[in-house]
Amino acid sequence: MTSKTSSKISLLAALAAAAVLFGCKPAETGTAGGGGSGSGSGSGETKSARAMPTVEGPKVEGDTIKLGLVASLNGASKPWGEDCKSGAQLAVDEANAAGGINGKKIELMIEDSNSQPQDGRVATQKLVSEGALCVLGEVASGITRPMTDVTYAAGVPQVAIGATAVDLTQKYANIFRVCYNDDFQGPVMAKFAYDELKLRNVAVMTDNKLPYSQGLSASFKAAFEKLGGKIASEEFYEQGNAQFTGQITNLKSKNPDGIFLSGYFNEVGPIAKQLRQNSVNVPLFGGDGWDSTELINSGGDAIVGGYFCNHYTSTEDRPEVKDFLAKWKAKYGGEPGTTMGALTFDAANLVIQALKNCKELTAKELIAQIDQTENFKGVTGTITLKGQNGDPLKSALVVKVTRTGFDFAKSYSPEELK
Amino acid sequence: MSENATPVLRLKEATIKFGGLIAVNCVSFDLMKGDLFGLIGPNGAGKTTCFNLVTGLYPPTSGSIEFMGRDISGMASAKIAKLGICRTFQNIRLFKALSAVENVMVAAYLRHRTGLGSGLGLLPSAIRETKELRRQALELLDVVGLSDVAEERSGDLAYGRQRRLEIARAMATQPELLLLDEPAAGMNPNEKVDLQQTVRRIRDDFDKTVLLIEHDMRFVMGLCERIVVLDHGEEIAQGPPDAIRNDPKVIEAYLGAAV
Amino acid sequence: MRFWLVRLASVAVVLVGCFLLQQWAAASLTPYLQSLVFLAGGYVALAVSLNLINGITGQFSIGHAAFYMIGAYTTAFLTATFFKAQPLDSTAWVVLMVVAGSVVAGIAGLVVGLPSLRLRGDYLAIVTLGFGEIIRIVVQNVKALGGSFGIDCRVEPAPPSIMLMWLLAILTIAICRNLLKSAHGLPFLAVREDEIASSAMGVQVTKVKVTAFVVGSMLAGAAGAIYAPFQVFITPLNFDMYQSFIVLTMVVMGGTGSVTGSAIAGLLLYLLPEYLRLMKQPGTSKAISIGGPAVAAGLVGVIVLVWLLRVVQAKVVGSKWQRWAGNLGALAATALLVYLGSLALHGVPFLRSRNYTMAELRMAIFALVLIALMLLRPAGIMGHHEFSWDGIGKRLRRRTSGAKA
Amino acid sequence: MGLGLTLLPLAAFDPATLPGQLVYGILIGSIYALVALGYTMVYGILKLINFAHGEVFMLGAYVALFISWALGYTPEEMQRAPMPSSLMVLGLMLVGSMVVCGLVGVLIEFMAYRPMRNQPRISALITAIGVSLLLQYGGALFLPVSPPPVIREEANPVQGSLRVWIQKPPEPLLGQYTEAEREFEQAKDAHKNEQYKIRTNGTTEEKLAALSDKLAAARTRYSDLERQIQPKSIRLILPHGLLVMAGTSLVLMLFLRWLVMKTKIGRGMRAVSQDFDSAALMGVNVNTVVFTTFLIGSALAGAGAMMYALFQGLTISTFFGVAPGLKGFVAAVVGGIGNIPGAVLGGLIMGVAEALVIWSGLDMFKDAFGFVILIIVLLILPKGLLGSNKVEKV
Repeated sequence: MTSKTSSKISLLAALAAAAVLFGCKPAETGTAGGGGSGSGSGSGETKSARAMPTVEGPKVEGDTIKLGLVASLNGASKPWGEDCKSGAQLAVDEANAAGGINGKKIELMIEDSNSQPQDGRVATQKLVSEGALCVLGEVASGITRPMTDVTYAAGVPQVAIGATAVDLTQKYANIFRVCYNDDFQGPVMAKFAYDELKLRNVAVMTDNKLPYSQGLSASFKAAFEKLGGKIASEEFYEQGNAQFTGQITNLKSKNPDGIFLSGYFNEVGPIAKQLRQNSVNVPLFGGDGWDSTELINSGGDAIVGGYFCNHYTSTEDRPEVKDFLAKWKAKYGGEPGTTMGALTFDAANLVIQALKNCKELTAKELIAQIDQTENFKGVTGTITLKGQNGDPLKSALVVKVTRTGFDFAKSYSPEELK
Repeated sequence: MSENATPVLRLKEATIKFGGLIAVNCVSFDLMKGDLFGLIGPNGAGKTTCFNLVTGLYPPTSGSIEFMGRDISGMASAKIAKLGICRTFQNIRLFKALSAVENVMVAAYLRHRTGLGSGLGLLPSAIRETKELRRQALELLDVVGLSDVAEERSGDLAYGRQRRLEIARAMATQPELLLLDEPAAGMNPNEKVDLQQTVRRIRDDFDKTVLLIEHDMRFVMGLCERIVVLDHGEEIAQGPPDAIRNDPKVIEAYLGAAV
Repeated sequence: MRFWLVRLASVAVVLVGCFLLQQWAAASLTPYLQSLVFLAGGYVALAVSLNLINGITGQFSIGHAAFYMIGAYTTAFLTATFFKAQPLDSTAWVVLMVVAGSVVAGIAGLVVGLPSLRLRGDYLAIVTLGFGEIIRIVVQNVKALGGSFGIDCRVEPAPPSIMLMWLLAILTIAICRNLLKSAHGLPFLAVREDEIASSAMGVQVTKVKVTAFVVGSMLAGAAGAIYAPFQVFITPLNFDMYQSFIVLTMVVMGGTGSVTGSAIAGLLLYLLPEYLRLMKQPGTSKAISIGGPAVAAGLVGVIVLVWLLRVVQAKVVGSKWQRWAGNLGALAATALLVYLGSLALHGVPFLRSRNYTMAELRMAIFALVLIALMLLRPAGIMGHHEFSWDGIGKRLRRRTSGAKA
Repeated sequence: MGLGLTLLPLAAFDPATLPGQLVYGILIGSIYALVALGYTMVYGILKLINFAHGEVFMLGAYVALFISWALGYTPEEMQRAPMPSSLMVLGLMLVGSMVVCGLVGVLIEFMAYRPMRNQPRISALITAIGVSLLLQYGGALFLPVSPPPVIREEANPVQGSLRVWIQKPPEPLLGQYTEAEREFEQAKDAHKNEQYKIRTNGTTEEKLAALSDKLAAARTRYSDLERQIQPKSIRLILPHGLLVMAGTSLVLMLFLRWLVMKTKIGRGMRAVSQDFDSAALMGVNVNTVVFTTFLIGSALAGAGAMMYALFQGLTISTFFGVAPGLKGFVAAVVGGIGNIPGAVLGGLIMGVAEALVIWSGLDMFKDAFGFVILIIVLLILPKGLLGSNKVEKV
């Protein structure tokens, strides 16, 4: 036994050594596996390669259509998970009150991902095995990615809510999302910073624990440098950190004329505040992770005047927005804490609309119908999925943070970025 | 020099300091094969520290310790045990959760012939060896009169039995030299008599050399053939029991320096 | 000769059993239940392998997820780099990965085990915990391993992961059991009990400790190697501190040192939160939802119940029936208290407005069960005991003879 | 490089920022020290790693939040009509957090740890993990988490920063800069005062808008000068909040030292930490000592949490205590767990080390580096820096 293993060990050691050598030599280009999430250029060639599920998915039997939602009802991402739950419930209740789909009621099944990839995957499997015709979720790319393999294997469409990592939708034809991806959001903010804010020397702060933040920072940096700007420095922190003065001192010495904060609002607020304490008064801007009115509470004076890329703002005049906010207020009171409420609402409604268009209620047909979505008037903008390989064609708003909320600053349509 | 003349254990001016405190200061004595040797002294005299030096728990600050003519000062405990010195502890240190027989079997670990692989795979060789070790352990338990509680959890045994078990465990390493640290502590007079016989039997039947620490003068005087007396880390007397009993220095050490 | 026949037969039974489990699961279980079966096996393997370090050898390691992670990432990296060329059949590839993962994890175990020569107890614990965090942060920053986004480690066609994981779980159990059955296990136990006495008995304490670390981490690494292709995609989040704590909890809850205990606790603690997911309103497929007042009252109720049961344990001496009556009384009293309490709490508008589904409650229930079990059975489910047919026989005999008397 | 690590990032080794980093390290270290004290005290007495300590810290932040809300600093109210803060508000939040956390700590000890006192330590540890999970997950059921709340900065009376020049910039520039800064501060105050007037209906939207424009202009001018001055000078910028935080921590630590060294209960604590059973036999009321230990340790965490949440402007969730808890724990071990000065030293070392890691540009490894220090320290001194390396008696 021992001699056998030892020979195996030596063989393996050689193999492992070779692996390390090969894997590391091509410096930045050939990242293995699902690595380069924010590598803006790669998306064009892979887009056509979306694989249709080979499995014949479920179909509706009986009087209920089962719609699954995976959300973080426990753990660190609970704030988003709660909004997802509320948003989806709102859409489903509304559809059912209006008579459902051809007399069939929609049953919303909500599963907990516990803010963990493993639990998210298991939750998806449970939904799929219980006959969910479609799965909504998740908010975080890190949790969404493992879910896509499950839905693909089951032949069930999946509509991701807030997951912006570029390559999520590239592999399978049953994966869609209602948010734009990092390859869109990053350039939007780069363009806004370069053209509108006239920034040329920008510092970046990245939350290294979040795939979202890593991806967004990468795509922003690439786009900003392409426009001719310079990245003064990049500083890192981790979700849950409280103290950013060290990073701030570093980037202050580089004299940036603006700072791109790609993390979630939980950390962005404190960072803004600490930036001001250190007399850094340059414009701050970031991605949709900023979206929560709590940002104004935590950032205070410091964040007022900042800009970020968002899906909608509650002060918009569009009827969809007003309608949504009224319904939300009637059902839950107040406003949704994060954008995820509206995005989930849109995702659910998008699926419901697709269901209405379905000739027969099968997963396969539903995938086709979701893929045909055109000019869907959602709260977070007009969404077109047709011919987009899963990523929505929708415009992005840049909004300005004020004392009382977020004000519209500029809108970017996808064409403007090409 | 003939082999008989090589002492089993030789302390040459062994000294150990802990910070400023000299716990054992220039202690020297020789143990010859088959000796039944006593190490006595008032509390804090450095007796247990001597044991710790010999068994490699602490390296000596200066001086040397030789076992069978080989310098063992500063050697690791396990290695010293392998060479053939084994001990018991003043405050009993049994493997409490293990049964009595398992305690003894642990000590026989030194004599394992099969590799760990055979144990992990539970190969016949390991099973055979385990059986053999168990048989030997039971024999040893019989010597110290514990065969009736062989399967009991050692931590649950009565105090006196725990002390005996420690001796059996030490014996199981098949040592040349056995160090007993207050083996009779906490025993009643009957048990002590039994213990004296057991120790003598160990020396005679199993052909061991024994060095023991004891507080009970009667026990030591009745058992040991030669005695070393320590006080404040220093050796103050050495010799047969009768000489020790009448040594004024020893009397002073025991009665206090109030003279 | 007979020995080898029995041994061959038992190995064959295990192989065939796991093979059948795989076939049955693939044929008649949903992917969800397949996942449960697979992960339950994984947690058994992890818990028992940690038990070797923690329970049997007494080395307080609380960073087991690190070795699991190393095994998984070794596999993921090699798979992502080399498997595209399909060099091997997928089963053979995973088996090869198991070897690779366990070797790398074993080396890591050696690296962590070496400090254990100098450190004891809580100090060792914090070092192992720190090691886990360091590994996670390093992986998060290595682009070749996918950073925080994760890495795709698909092996196609899908390998028989359930079979492999359960084989590993059984192998882990067998290794620990064999160790405890042969004299070779005694030094490990002795080191746990008393290091100084062990070394005085000639046990090479360092060697024993490092062996335990290396073997335990190799097994965890092997589990990781099987886990990665099954998950298809892994991220550093899969292996955070929470995982280490859960596995440690399994070991302690099972009874430190008890192999069967770890295995049972591994199954129990993994499946409990999943079982809570499955709970439905009776007769329907609707999720159970509980009002805020009942949840609050229930929370307090469990704590009260634990205290009452402890009082029964400590104070009520008497026949078995009297004790059971006491336990039932405590249960009834608590039930009443919860009922009345939830009625009373209806007066609190904040609580009245809240409603929780099982999906939201499951982690809180899990934590509560954990505390309750520890308070009621501090030595774990099995204590230091092992399951054995002899033991069962003895208990039954005792019971019958007791009845006679 | 091959692994994609940028080992020499842009910000590396700028001597001008070093003094600032060191001072921040010490200031932040004081909070780690405060948390570490809780771990170390409980460990010293019960030999238990109180994993729930981080969650007590978390509750402290929530208590401060609720107090601020009760005093009227709710987001809605502040948006409608902000009001100024006072040191009294700060004091109320501090005392409130300390009291509630102290009581929670004592309750946890009574319910969960006391029954485990005679049980294996690892079982007690698992119970502590259970309590920690219960507070994290169970707390999320009842406490506000979505969206994660934050204590409004209006409740914070100590705003702004202290500035110490190490190398002054050229005179004309400095003059301009000081002028711009004063204008900015004045504009800020004017704007704020006008906002406060909303409460008393003494202002109009137009007036506020005008002031707001003025403020924006002042801010632009100031930040332009700030950027001009940056490369020509070296200075320390010390946020007042951090100074208050470090100062309060210091006072609390001195109080603790007095308590442990000079009072009867302190003597009891020292005795129990030496030998639990003997102290009990010698007539020390062990339960009182344990009670006091949990009370004080948890109250210190409460104080730390309140200041941490307020001065850093952090959003609060039930996982708020995980990161500082872990840091405090590591600090306690580095200093020698069970040793009170050790915890303080450990906290400071952790703070400074973190600052240095960031300074060297390896901030992505910041959280790992604390553990690296820990491992190095333990390998050299197995009982931590100030831990007693006493030999086990045989």
